[in-house]
Amino acid sequence: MTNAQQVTSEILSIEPVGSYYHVVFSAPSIAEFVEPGHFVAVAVGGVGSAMLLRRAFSIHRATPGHSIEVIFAAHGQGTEWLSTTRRGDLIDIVAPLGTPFALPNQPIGAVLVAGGYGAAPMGMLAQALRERGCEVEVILGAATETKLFGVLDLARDADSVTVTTDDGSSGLRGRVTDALPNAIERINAKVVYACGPMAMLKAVARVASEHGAFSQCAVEESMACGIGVCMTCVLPVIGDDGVTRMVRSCVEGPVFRGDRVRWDDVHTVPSDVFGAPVVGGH
Amino acid sequence: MTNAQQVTSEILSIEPVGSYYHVVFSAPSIAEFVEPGHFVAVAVGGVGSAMLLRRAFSIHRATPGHSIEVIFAAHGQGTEWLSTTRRGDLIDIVAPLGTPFALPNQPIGAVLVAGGYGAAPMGMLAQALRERGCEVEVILGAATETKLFGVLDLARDADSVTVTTDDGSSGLRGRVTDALPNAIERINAKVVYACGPMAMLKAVARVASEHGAFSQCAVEESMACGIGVCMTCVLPVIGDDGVTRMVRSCVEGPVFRGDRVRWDDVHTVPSDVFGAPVVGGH
Amino acid sequence: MSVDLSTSLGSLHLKAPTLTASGCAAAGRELAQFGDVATLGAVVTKSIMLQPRSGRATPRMAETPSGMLNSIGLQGPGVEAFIEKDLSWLSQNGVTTVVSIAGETTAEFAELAARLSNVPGIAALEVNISCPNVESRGQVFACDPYAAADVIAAVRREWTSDAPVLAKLSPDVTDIVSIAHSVREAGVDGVSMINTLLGMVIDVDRMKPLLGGRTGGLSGPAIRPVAVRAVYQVHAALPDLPILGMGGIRTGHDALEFFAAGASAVSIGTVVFGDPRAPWRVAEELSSELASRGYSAVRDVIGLAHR
Amino acid sequence: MSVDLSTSLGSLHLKAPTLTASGCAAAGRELAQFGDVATLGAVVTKSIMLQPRSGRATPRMAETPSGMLNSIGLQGPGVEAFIEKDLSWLSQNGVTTVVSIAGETTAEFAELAARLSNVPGIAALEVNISCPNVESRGQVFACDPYAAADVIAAVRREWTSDAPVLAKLSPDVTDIVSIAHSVREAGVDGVSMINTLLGMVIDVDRMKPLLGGRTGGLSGPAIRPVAVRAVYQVHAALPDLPILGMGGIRTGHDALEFFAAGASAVSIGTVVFGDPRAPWRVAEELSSELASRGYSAVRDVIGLAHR
Ligand SMILES: Cc1cc2nc3c(=O)[nH]c(=O)nc-3n(C[C@H](O)[C@H](O)[C@H](O)COP(=O)(O)OP(=O)(O)OC[C@H]3O[C@@H](n4cnc5c(N)ncnc54)[C@H](O)[C@@H]3O)c2cc1C
Ligand SMILES: Cc1cc2nc3c(=O)[nH]c(=O)nc-3n(C[C@H](O)[C@H](O)[C@H](O)COP(=O)(O)OP(=O)(O)OC[C@H]3O[C@@H](n4cnc5c(N)ncnc54)[C@H](O)[C@@H]3O)c2cc1C
Ligand SMILES: Cc1cc2nc3c(=O)[nH]c(=O)nc-3n(C[C@H](O)[C@H](O)[C@H](O)COP(=O)(O)O)c2cc1C
Ligand SMILES: Cc1cc2nc3c(=O)[nH]c(=O)nc-3n(C[C@H](O)[C@H](O)[C@H](O)COP(=O)(O)O)c2cc1C
Ligand code: FES
Ligand code: FES
Repeated sequence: MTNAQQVTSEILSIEPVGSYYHVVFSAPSIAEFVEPGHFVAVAVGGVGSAMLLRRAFSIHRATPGHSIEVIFAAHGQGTEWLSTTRRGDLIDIVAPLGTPFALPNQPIGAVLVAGGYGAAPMGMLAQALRERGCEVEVILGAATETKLFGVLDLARDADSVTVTTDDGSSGLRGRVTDALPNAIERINAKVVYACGPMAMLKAVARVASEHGAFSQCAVEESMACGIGVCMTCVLPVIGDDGVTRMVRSCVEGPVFRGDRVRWDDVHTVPSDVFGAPVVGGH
Repeated sequence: MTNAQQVTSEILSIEPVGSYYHVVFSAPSIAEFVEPGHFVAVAVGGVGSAMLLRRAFSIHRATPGHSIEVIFAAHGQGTEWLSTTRRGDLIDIVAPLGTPFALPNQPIGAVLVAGGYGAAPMGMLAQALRERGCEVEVILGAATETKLFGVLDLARDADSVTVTTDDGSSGLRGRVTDALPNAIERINAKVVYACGPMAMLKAVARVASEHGAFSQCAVEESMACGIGVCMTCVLPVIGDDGVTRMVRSCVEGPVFRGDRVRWDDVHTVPSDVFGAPVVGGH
Repeated sequence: MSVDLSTSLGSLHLKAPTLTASGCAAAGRELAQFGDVATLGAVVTKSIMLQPRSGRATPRMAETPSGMLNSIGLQGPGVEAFIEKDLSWLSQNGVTTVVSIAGETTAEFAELAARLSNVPGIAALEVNISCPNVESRGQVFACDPYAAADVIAAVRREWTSDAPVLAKLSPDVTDIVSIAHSVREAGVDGVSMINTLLGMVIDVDRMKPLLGGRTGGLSGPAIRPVAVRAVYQVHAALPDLPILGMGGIRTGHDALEFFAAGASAVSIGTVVFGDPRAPWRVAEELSSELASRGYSAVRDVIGLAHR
Repeated sequence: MSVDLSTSLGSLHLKAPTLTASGCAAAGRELAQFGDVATLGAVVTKSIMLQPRSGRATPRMAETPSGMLNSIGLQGPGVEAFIEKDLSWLSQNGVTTVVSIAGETTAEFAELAARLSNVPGIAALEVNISCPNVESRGQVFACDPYAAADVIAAVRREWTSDAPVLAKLSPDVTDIVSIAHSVREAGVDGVSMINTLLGMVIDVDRMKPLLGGRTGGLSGPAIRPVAVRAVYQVHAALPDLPILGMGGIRTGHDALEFFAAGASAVSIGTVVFGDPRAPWRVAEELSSELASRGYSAVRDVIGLAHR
């Protein structure tokens, strides 16, 4: 576990990109420790805020000694507030958090699949994989063109980029998983990395398994603390011992092996989980 | 009662002045209705704020068809937040509120006494009095020089300005009431207008009475609604019928006749007040 | 899509789903500068007592995170002046009026009900039983199922009008369902919930409770989850009992939570202090929230979260 | 001026006035990246049960105005794994540790007390009686003076250590003073208060309670006035009973309110989620608040608002 740091950061820039915002946070002491898949927890609301909890965002880019960057969608109150901040504003951040993507030791083929702002960590990841000699295919999907992120940057960082949109406004009409089997076969990928909505992750994990590839999925569970102390962010994950446990996605995740997450049982407590209620008991 | 309006106002400027901030709010539909002593209630905290209640400020200046201005001290969380707003920000305001200073029908002598930001409404008041042919003396007091407000402007709007500070850093060392008897005598004032801390108002009301002058005091009570619906802002005031009632300072005030306020009983429920608890009862 | 926002509380038809909350809109007159109060579901007036009452010493309020404490102490002009000045204004202006009454003894409540029974222009009576019972060492009526039922039964006996009687419940109890049961047995037509939670702020400069009344009632969005839970519990136990829901409603989205939990109408209280147009705004927002989810009438969502 | 921040809870001396709150700091380890947990008054561990426990379905939290709801459902590894992994880490790192225990029956509480009695490194036991009693149709122990006293008496019988036993009280009661009386009679050395308030949020898109557990516990600054009132009431009634105060403490100023109301030490819970340095920061701020008012020791202000 990398030690997380809590720092007062200056917003170095904040700009809209498509349906999202791109923020650069000063983070000179943090950036060097960031690995692809880490996230940052951002305090929102400023003086006198009613919002107690931080918002989690994948780290998009980290410039050692200088800054970290995120891509976010203005969704509810906290992100709406964040979208009104300006260059020079000071914001409290905690990073790097979580368990990042596991990188292969061999120069294997890897497919990166992302939905919407799930593309945020993929640039760093593609770079890290290519540094290890991996061939990298990227599939980016979104509901519609304005919700695609990172197409141009990833075209530079990866060997090829395929785009899908639900409405066909850009790239192929359809889902990322429609393009996934081909991509896996093309480069004989041994691993699939995915970041996006739960339904997408589930489908990606299944397709990867079917094609004999491992998958590494970055999940997005609602988190109160982001640092492992509250137990709100759990999901059922099968351990090395075959036992399913309710596991914290902020510490043990957000990245999990796709074949270990019990996707169909997310948001439930499976009856065979470690510590499950006994009949007649709790 | 002037009808108050609730409008979304743009901050046209916000600047520090001494220990205070001077804000200009766009208020084209409101400004023409403002009289000296009216106040504005400002929503604070923005998106996702924990602060539900508005902050009340005396209206310093009103430019018909255009704007209203206030002078405020960054004191607690709400005013601190207000001090971080910038030109162009949109803020919800309600104004004009309250019962303004009563103006004389005759061209009599008037002394205006203010403590700290209590000077805010005095410029408008001095102008209104001079338009009616009154002679206007002003006494401005504060703890120290940086907490004085409006000395130069009032020197223009009034016939003479006397300054007192507790520490002698500007003008006479002492209290406004030290200078008050002289000022009353000098112009044979028939009325004293005052705005500032409760202790000052009480002393001013007493000195005015002693010198045969009426006083009009703008009080500052903690207010939840500012519009007369909640009953938090009351103080014991003697009515025309001689009966003391707990009266709302946001509607019946903030300006009261100094000889009608039971200054020593503020923050209590005097036993002879209308509806007072009966012994053995509530 | 136009959404039908009309609803009812027992026999009382309401043209709009949002009411004011007792003590948060005086007797409606001051709000008239911000909107037409006759278009609201109803104005619920500040709880009125038999006699004029000065209320508590100031400070009477403290702002708290997403809420506030108040200790007004039921300041008011007494029922006679109320009828003469406030009720007559409300009637003249065509305002649907729910009159809230408060007393310190069961007999006082009964006397108020008797006095108001034949007064025209009262659409419903809200019995604020969250006041201290002087005959029971100051225990709040609403905190004791027997005392609560006694008051309601006494009011019921004196109340000869057809307008429904609502009991206003306090959340400061171990089991709000048992209180609801109890007042229902005693004959209420519905319940209003929730009143404020007992709270305190200490002034650490004076090292004393800040409020003149020492403790005060906590209201505002801070308490909304408690209010929604209370409404949900009572609706689950007594699905036929009409509920006027309140506690921290700020937006149409919040109001929708209350309807889904089982409220038939909602009151907007504390939020009015920060936004005098809130009772109208919340109704408009509720309409959009419903429309965007494909509902055509607010009545269709009452209690929907219980399926 | 240097301020003496040491205090005590009964026989337990605390070098610092701020503790973590049960369930808001796991077993301390994760907070170690943000500060030295050995310098805190104590780490209060997540309530532990006899057996491993999976907790409730997600979503387990909802942010609410100035607060949050949680329905974790006491997920934990069970007491054996807790002793082996968590307590040992805490001991090795010199952390003052208050162990919180929870059970579904009086017997479970007793068994936990017996099991932990001879385990070294436990500075105090906090008995979380705000859990549903399966033998009493799920009524929360802390909501019934008899059930609460039974648990405490049972724990007391098994607890052979000198370390003090605290009962953690729920605010969801008509009269918290009577519960405090009752657990005091049963032999506690102090009380921790308050636990969360029962609340609910409705997901109006799915038209269902949002949380997997339907209801949840409301915590955070939203509930602070209720907590301060509870501490004040219990200290007024039982001035000698040590109180560990909590509920929405965010700043040193807030903490000072609790001390003035009668707390001997305070726990920081929900606010840690937004600010992992809060337990240390609040202690520093408390020191300045005291110094600026001319106090030289936090002990000097305990209960000062009662004069
Ligand atoms: C590990 C991780 C990485 C993420 N990366 C990104 C990213 O790169 N870009 C981006 O735009 N979003 C990302 N999200 C989602 C982002 O955290 C939520 O959109 C955001 O918290 C919503 O806050 P809000 O104030 O807009 O919504 P509100 O509805 O006001 O939030 C209320 C509470 O719910 C939580 N919450 C609401 N939606 C989500 C959600 N989808 N996931 C987790 N918590 C939620 C909030 O954190 C907050 O505590 C990520 C989430 C996680 C857990
Ligand atoms: C009629 C009137 C006119 C005023 N004119 C001015 C002015 O021209 N310039 C100026 O700087 N201040 C003025 N004040 C005082 C100003 O309203 C308070 O300083 C301000 O409300 C404090 O808010 P806060 O967020 O800084 O403090 P907080 O302590 O965070 O406020 C908490 C709550 O208490 C209320 N409150 C706190 N202090 C006061 C106070 N002194 N008076 C009334 N309510 C208070 C706040 O409104 C808020 O509801 C006036 C007050 C009144 C009633
Ligand atoms: C200043 C104030 C005064 C109140 N006075 C009364 C009252 O007289 N009678 C009553 O039944 N409730 C009274 N209440 C409670 C409200 O009607 C309402 O039940 C409570 O505040 C919760 O709703 P809210 O959060 O929307 O304010 C008062 C509340 C406030 C804030
Ligand atoms: C996520 C979460 C989990 C909690 N778990 C426990 C617990 O296991 N045992 C317990 O006694 N209290 C538990 N609490 C209650 C807190 O210890 C504390 O009493 C309450 O949250 C009020 O304090 P706060 O507002 O500072 O959080 C929990 C609170 C939260 C928010
Ligand atoms: S968010 Fe708190 S443990 Fe994961
Ligand atoms: S502030 Fe509400 S009545 Fe005056």
